[in-house]
Amino acid sequence: MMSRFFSPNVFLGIAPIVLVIAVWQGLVSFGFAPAVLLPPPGFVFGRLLQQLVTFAFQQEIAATLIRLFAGFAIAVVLGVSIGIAAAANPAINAVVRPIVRVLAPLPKVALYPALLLLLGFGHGSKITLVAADALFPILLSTYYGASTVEQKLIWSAMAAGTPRYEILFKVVLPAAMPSILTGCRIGLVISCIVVFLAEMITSTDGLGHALVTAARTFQAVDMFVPLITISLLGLILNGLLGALRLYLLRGFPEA
Amino acid sequence: MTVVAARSSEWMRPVTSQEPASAIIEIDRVSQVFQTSARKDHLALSDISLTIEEGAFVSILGPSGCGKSTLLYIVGGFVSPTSGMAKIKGHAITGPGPDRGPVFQEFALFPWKTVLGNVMYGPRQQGVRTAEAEAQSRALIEMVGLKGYENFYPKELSGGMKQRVALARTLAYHPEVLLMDEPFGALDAHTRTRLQNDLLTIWERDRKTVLFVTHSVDEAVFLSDKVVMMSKSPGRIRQVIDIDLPRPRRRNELLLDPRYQKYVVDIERMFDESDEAGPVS
Amino acid sequence: MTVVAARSSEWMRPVTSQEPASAIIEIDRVSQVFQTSARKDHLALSDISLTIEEGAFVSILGPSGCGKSTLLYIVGGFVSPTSGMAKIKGHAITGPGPDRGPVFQEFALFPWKTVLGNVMYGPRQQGVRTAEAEAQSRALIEMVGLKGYENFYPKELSGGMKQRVALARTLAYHPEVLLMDEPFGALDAHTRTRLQNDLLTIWERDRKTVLFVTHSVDEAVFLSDKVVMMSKSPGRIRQVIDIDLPRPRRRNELLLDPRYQKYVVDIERMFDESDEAGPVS
Amino acid sequence: MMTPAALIKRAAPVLACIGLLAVWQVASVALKNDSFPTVIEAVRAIPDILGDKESLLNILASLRRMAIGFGVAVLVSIPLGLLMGRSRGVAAFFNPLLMVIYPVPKAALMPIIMLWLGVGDVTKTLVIFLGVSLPVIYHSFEGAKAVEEKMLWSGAAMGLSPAQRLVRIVLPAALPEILTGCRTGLVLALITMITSEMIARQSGAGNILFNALDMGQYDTVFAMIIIVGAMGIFLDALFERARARLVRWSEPQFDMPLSFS
Amino acid sequence: SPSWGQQTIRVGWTIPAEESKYWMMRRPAEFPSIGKTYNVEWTQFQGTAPMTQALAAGALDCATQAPLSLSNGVVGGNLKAYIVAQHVFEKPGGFSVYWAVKDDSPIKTIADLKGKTVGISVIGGGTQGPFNLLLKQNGVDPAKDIKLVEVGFAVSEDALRQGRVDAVNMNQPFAARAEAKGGTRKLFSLSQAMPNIVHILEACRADFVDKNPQLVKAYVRDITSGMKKALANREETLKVVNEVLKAPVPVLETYLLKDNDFGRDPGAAPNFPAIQKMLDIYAETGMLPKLDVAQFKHPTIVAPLQ
Ligand SMILES: Nc1ncnc2c1ncn2[C@@H]1O[C@H](COP(=O)(O)OP(=O)(O)OP(=O)(O)O)[C@@H](O)[C@H]1O
Ligand SMILES: Nc1ncnc2c1ncn2[C@@H]1O[C@H](COP(=O)(O)OP(=O)(O)OP(=O)(O)O)[C@@H](O)[C@H]1O
Ligand SMILES: [Mg+2]
Ligand SMILES: [Mg+2]
Repeated sequence: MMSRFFSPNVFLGIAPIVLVIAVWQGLVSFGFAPAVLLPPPGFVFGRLLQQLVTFAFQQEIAATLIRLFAGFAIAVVLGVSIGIAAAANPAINAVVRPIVRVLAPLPKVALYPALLLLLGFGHGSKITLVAADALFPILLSTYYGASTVEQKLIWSAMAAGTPRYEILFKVVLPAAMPSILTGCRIGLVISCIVVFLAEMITSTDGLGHALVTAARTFQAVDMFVPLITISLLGLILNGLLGALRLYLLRGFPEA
Repeated sequence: MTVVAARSSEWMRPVTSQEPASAIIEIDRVSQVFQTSARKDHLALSDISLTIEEGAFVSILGPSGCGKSTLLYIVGGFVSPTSGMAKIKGHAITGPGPDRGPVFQEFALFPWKTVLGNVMYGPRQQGVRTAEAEAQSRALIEMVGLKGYENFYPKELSGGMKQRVALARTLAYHPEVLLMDEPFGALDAHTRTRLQNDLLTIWERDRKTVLFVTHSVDEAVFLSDKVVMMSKSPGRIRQVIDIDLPRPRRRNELLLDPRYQKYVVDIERMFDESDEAGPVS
Repeated sequence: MTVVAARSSEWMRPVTSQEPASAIIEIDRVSQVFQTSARKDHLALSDISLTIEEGAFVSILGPSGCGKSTLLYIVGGFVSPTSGMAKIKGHAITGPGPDRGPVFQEFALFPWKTVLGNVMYGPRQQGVRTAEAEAQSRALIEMVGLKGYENFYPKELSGGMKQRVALARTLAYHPEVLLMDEPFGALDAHTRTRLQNDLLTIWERDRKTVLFVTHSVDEAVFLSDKVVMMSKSPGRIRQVIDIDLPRPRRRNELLLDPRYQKYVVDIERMFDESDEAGPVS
Repeated sequence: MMTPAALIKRAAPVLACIGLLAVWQVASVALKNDSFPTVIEAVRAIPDILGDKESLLNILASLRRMAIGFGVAVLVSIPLGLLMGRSRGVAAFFNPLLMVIYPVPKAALMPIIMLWLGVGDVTKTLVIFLGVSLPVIYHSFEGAKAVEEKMLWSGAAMGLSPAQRLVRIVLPAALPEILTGCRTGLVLALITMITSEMIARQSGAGNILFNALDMGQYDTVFAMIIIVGAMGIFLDALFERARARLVRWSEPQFDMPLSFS
Repeated sequence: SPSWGQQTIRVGWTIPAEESKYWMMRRPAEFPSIGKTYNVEWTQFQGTAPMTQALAAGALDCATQAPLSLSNGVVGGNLKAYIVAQHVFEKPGGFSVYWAVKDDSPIKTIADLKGKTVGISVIGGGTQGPFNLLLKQNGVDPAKDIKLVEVGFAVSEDALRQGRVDAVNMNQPFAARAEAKGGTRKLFSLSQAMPNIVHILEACRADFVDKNPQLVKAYVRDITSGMKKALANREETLKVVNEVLKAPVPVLETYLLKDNDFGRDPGAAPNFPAIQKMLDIYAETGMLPKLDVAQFKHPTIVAPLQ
């Protein structure tokens, strides 16, 4: 396990991140960006470590994570179930397809003010916004994954006496899993972006809120701490999703 | 072409059942047209009529591409024919059911399940308790010669091994009718012989009805009560031959039986003749 | 086990080349270990050594799962062996090349190309002009009995038809060495015989080297100069048998040849013995 | 001539849209607040927008940025995704990097981006590019990983170089998956086209929308939403048509036998 | 692109109350030097804070600013800038940003806000200084005693009516609309903290001004004349604002340039003492360190310029 963790591939993955940080440092050092807009990375990471142990900052992270997970979870559940239902049933498909076509490309942020009034300034409105934005990538991937499931797998299960609705869970879902997980990965990244954006627009807590308050008063270091935090969160969550993928798809040729 | 009820299979019924065996599957003037991507109609099966009696072992022989698999799909209820209809036990076939177990030419194993998981799927689905299903499945896996591979995923198996898993998976849930599409095609002669014997044993014990697609004339004659010969595309039934050989059949004995040899030679000759007539197109 | 140069194949070389035939493929103590998903090591091939002479037709026979396909992959350069090494014309095999043309057990057709597109792919890649490649490909498609199916996509073909397309696709670009993995496995007896004859004709005309995996003892003896028998998993070479039958071989004559019959019976007996020894595991 | 089932299928999209509008109408009437106008109010504002030459130019400017952002993203992301899918090294190199970059909201980086790229078209097109490239890269990546190995082996044996294999085997084999990514990308292109104009605005569709939002002109906001939705339907339908043509070979041969109807 | 050419000024603007700039944008023909002495590249922003960042990043040359955002740029962002003109301020008797409650609300005085949820357009924004000051003066600790939520002006009326907040700040044109509907009442206004609050002004980067004094002079001259035109021709101004805001003329008619609107200096002259007073309030409420307004004064380039 440990040896796998320290495989050359991990170093290969760290290299570009180190490179980005080096470029960042270079931009600051050689005066391509004033420190008031782009503080040196050392400062930012130092401040991040400092902040991470404070209760206040942990609360900001917690608030963001709750919204992120709740919104993402809703998107996964809805996206996967609607996607599979639409692939399996022509009647549902005929209804879902045009609705998706209309709703998917809408800029959901524009509905955020309405959501605020409807659901309040707390978690509800932000979770809804996250779910609404993350839903469609997951739904579309699930739909395509499910509608291209090898027919003979379904036939085999039907012949073994699986009731039709169970086939959705026992065959279509696992067979479409590679595609679903790809959709989830995209949905997860979008969730990260949107939860942050929602908190930036209107909020009293969360990482996005921490960023805007810092940005308004030109506290560049404090502005970058939430940014680095969300990007590390993205990295960690994606790592977890990757591990889940490896586990779930262990039987598939590509895993 | 009229299809005669296969008298030859009567030997195996209990002495009491002297009345003509009842038909379990009836295929009535079935045709199948596929639309190709080029938007042309392609006639795969043309006017097929066939009756299969309960407990019969029927093989289908025919040139590659003549529609054997398609015919199996129709009986399985996976595909509905463009015209005509298929019945099981007097009822029209409208969909798949656990009474008909298919072994597909392409295996169609569940890639996310291990060998054991694949084989256990059917029994679990039928409500057999896990421990019992596992025991049964392990026995079947051993029967098909895959002991030790229970925890392998399909992608880690050779072609022949996958085929055997597919066979075990279907046998595991005891369908009344087996629909087997070249189930021994990827096996070496030795394994094939062993599995042929095992299949016959199961069949003789459980009185299953078997519809068996094969390319080996030899295999068809050895196993069947009745051999259905199909002609080249569009698939038509050329001839139905009753195989009147005693049961239980043992390979070594049969090989020396002149009647067996005559069946094989006759059927092979028929194939050759069909070729001389040139491809139908 | 030492492998003797196959004397039997000398008949087919030009009279001038009386010196011992040169080896085109040398497999030297090759082993292959797979890691399974359960993180266990699985020995698929164990210490295989084999020399194949230029222009020879060598068949590999062995029980399902013994590593025949794996051995072909190694010669093809698709996988590199865990230990040992394989050479072609004296050079280590480091990857695939157009000198070795594989026909895979799973066909591996390009699903986005039609039958014609699949067959033309190789020649076009070799720089043959389109018109010429198309003419050649159409001839090959006709040879494998698929005239009329040129514009079908692979998903619209039956199993046997796909297999024939795979065969045609590889033959189309004239590799020096053919690596064929049960290329006739999904074909009916009649088509199979026709294609065997066609393959022999091509082979006799072009002096290709052929490494041919098959499950049919009959087929192996009929086609080969040399039959390599492998034993059950982990795959080892049990025996290499020179087939000393005259060429050109015609099926009808050969079937009556007692030497041919003896080869078949001997090899089948060897298989049975291997089984009695019980599975190696 | 048409069977009832076929008729329903034909009518379903229209019915679904009408249903959607009906739900909206009922909800807006029930909620009765200014920031959620009724359908009728929103629809009434559409002619004002589309009748105004300046607004039309605004929308066209946005569409142009979207087309450029989408086009460049697809051209860059597909090769990158395919390379990542076929080479563990490339994947190991880019994966963490992308996962660090993507979750950062571009709006938050505006001050820095402005520093180098200004506030004009380049910045906005970059934001669209990033939005589109995310699904395209990852669908191409997973699509390329799932390409059956023996197909690549066949290609290699025919003498295809690794680069040729990528273009002539991996690309077509992964095309269905890639196009799924592109479709999601198209959706995100429309969304980012609007949101990229949220903070810094020059002519654009988002400009109209967010100005209306700032001014509390909610009928205009929702009229713009309807317009963007209509663009979505149109582009999506266009794309689906192209997709169907490109990947006809991959479509399932039989209808999925799971209809509950 | 003309953005780096000497003739071009990159200007940031926002909505809703910069009539002289709207005139310059929509009626450039009325300003002879636009397109001749200089060009303008207009970019609209959401609020003044992003424009401060853009100024600090050098992506803009001149922009609309609020005293607080500009000062933040100076303190945190090393920004050096001159205040060259003023757009709107609170004139006595005119409109003053106020906090509203529902008619039937039990909240009668500022002190009643204790324990309540209060909406403010931007937390840490320009109005919060005077707001905090008023709360403190009435014995309410702005940090502990109330729950502050960010509610943009556009949704404040709905948020109040729906009960999402107990009190919320109101600005034009939303205040006029809400008043017309009725059901809300004014609790207190910013004018209670200070009479002539400056809301938005025009600032230019100091290095840009120093390098292109003639250019900026021409620009400020046009802002001055733009303000004149806006005040002189209300009819046309309504049209101009309508084109920019897309708000219907009848709505604008209810308040724009009327008594219930903000004040506008006829020469667009910055009221530096008032700005200093605001900076003092910000310092007092802890939002900024103490600043001297003198640093924003250019000796010659400041409205009104003829
Ligand atoms: N989806 C399809 N579209 C068009 N034609 C099809 C389709 N599926 C099958 N066919 C055609 O139907 C015919 C019969 O196919 P089928 O698979 O039943 O043959 P088969 O007898 O099983 O052949 P084999 O022995 O090679 O497996 C073939 O000619 C094939 O090309
Ligand atoms: N990816 C893999 N992981 C683990 N084991 C594997 C893998 N691929 C093949 N094997 C094992 O290697 C052995 C040899 O497989 P191979 O495909 O070479 O057999 P084969 O001789 O071609 O069999 P068949 O005649 O059935 O095609 C089998 O036991 C199989 O389980
Ligand atoms: Mg078939
Ligand atoms: Mg094999």
